[in-house]
Amino acid sequence: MINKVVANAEEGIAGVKDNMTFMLGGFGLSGIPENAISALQKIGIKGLTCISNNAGVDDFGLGLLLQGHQIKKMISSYVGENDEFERQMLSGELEVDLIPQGTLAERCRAAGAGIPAFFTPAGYGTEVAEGKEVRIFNGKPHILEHAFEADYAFVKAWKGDEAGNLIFKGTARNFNPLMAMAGKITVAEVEELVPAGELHPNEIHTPGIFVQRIFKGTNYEKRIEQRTVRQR
Amino acid sequence: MINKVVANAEEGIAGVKDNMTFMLGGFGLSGIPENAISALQKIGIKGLTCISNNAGVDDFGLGLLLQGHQIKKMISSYVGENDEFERQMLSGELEVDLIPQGTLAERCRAAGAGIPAFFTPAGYGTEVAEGKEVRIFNGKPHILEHAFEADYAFVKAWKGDEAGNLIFKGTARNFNPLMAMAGKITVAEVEELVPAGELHPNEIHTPGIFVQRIFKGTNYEKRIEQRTVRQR
Amino acid sequence: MALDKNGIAQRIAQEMQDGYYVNLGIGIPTLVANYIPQGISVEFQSENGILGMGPFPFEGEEDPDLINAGKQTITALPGAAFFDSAMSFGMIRGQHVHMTVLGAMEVAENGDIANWKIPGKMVKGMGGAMDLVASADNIIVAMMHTNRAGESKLLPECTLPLTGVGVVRKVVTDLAVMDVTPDGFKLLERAPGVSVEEIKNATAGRLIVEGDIPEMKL
Amino acid sequence: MALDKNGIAQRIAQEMQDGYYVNLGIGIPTLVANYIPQGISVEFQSENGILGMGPFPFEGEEDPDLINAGKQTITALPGAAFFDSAMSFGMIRGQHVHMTVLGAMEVAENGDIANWKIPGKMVKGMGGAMDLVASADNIIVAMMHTNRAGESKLLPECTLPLTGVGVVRKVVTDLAVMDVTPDGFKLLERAPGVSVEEIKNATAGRLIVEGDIPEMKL
Repeated sequence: MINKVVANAEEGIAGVKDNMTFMLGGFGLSGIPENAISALQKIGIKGLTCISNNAGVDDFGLGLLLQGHQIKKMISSYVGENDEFERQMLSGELEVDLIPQGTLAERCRAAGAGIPAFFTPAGYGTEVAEGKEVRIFNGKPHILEHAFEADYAFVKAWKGDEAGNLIFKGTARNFNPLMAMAGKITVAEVEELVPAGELHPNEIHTPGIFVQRIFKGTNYEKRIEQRTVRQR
Repeated sequence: MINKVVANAEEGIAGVKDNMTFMLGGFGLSGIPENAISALQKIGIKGLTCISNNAGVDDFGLGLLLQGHQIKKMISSYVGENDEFERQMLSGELEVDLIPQGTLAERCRAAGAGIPAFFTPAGYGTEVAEGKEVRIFNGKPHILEHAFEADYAFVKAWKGDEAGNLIFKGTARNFNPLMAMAGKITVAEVEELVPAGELHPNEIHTPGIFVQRIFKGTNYEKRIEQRTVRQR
Repeated sequence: MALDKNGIAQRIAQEMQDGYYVNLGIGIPTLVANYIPQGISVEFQSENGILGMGPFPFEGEEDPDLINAGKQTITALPGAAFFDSAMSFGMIRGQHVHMTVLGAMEVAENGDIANWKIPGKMVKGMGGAMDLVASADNIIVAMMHTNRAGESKLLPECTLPLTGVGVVRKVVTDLAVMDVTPDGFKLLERAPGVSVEEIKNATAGRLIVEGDIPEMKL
Repeated sequence: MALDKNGIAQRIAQEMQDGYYVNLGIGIPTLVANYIPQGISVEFQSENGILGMGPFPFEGEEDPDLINAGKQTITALPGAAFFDSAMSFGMIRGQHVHMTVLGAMEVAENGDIANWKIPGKMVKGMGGAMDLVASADNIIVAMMHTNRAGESKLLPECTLPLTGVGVVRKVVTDLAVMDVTPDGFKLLERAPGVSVEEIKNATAGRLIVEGDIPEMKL
């Protein structure tokens, strides 16, 4: 067993530098690497390119790095609910690359799986397709999309073991397993860290081979963006 | 919940016809759809194209359909250990298309995931690449490979529920989840069939959306091809 | 009388068939789940990673790890499954999801749809909409027939940046049900009490009216 | 004296580094697992879908649902994970597997490898070999220096159908350890008691001999 455990988020993010490209898991505020984001905020590196489906809210998630003007470019599918984001984007401080969500996911997986490019129907005929190769398959036009590259991927899982194996919970899985595959260095934070052998090998979502560092996160807020309930 | 349960293998294979293309899960003799193969043998349809990593052995797995001269073409990565296969191939009765194993897997997944084509480095410069488009990514040549198409996919899981959700066991998972995604009609046979709600949604390998029919298989032999042991 | 949002949702629900997997967008489409016809089984997919999505949780039972694509807290029904975003969009692109209902700012008579970007306004992004519309054969748009300024949203061609090209199969508005055909919007049904003339006046794109147009049955 | 198969495996095991994920092919490569250097952690991947592969099971504990790529019954170590074939080859193509050891019929001085097909003989298929050699940076060939007819398997160019082009990094045979360089096979080590002359005679491809060539330390 190859042990991937590091002590905390600070050790997890060791080696990050200005102007790097990061992937950050999560959908909305669900399944985001809260501890890694805090640590990145603390050390204050700048000029980051962040690949993340969303950009957090003003005071949580990636919004924290936006507040500190640490992000140069966001690559996302949807970036609503964030005033500071809007301000920086409209002022030209922040570069934004909007990508269809399924293409975003597949480009992460492709990066991890050694597939440099693939064809998808998503975005054909729209501005997303501008400058991209178009090819017809089965009578339907598709565009060529390329794998991402990322220096680090920061992901959040529910449980993990010393070998770096990860299990996600509910819809907090989302982009995390794909980004875990894609990072040159993948840093996983988990709510529960267990010895190797405690997770059943059948139930693992992300095999430890994709994870270079794992640590037990602390103080998870797990904020809910849209609290919707029904009457009893 | 959409109920996918059918009574048995005969109902599972309903609608199959001569000259169709099938996918069959399994690696070696592990995780093969034993019941579906028996049913296909019994009704004796012919001219089949079978996409399967291996071709079974003489008296088990796809070897049974070969004995009955039901298969016109095999699309596989490795076809050793089968005398009848060899005889039919050398005599020209049986057409064989050999494909790198990872490409085989990815072409199945691509079929299920609406990716009509992708680039892979596997096979570049070999006869596998003949006639295929070559493109350099990051200085490394890749070839363009296309998604498969299959009329039916026959897969074998460990547990399944009424909604068609599947859980595989150990390395019997192999090609099964990918082929389940890819079949126009996917027929899953399981050792244990449970009501919807009994499998934890977190632990499901193949969501029921990919499965059109599910049945509880019977009389699994689960033959071991290479029994290797160590001394106590 | 023109339908309200619930009426539109109710009419769209009639398009569902037994065994359908359905993806519902935000807004009116979400309401469709309330009107599943009796006697059929459908399952809802949310593209952030769940099949078998159930109703909102009871108060106090919200789980931050269980949300839908609108970031709302939800529940999972028996037979549900969770999965990652690549598998989720695999289901969508691979046409395993049978029907997608989504809102639109504009629909063109050739099936083009625009629903993600207004030049000059803050762009939030397309989310999964471009993947969804490019994939399933059965894309149904749920929207008001006209915008707040009273202008038709059913156009000869879209003026806003496109989400997809030639993808919309059917449009259900507060006034009418229309198929998108090679010749334009084919009027199928009128909202109760709404005349063909009213629909014609509210439709800037080519509207095909053949024979008697029945009222919707809700 | 030339090495036996176990000697070749033992020498290759010295190439392993702490933290390596390793894929071992059938034949001599399988034996490498018996010689992991002390003090390092490595994990074995088998391309049919397991990481953390352990030794063969005790008699009576064989599980038909737990085999390796050679179809042999195996066990899973603590920390193991199972996965499907697409993810397995994702690991391989994505270069997450650090080192692949496999056998060969021929290796050319430019790193080409042929190990899957002999014209005129029954072809069994390439299995995962083409994916494996096209992927990792660290492809090590374990083989005898010459074939049964005494002909060199290290050639100016391969005569058999190729498995991969320019992919082999290192070759370990019963006679020698060689790096594959832009200029040909660079001799690094001799098997104990084997002379440079013997290695030269057994190598049809270009062999680079610079300075004193040490004996392998086993």
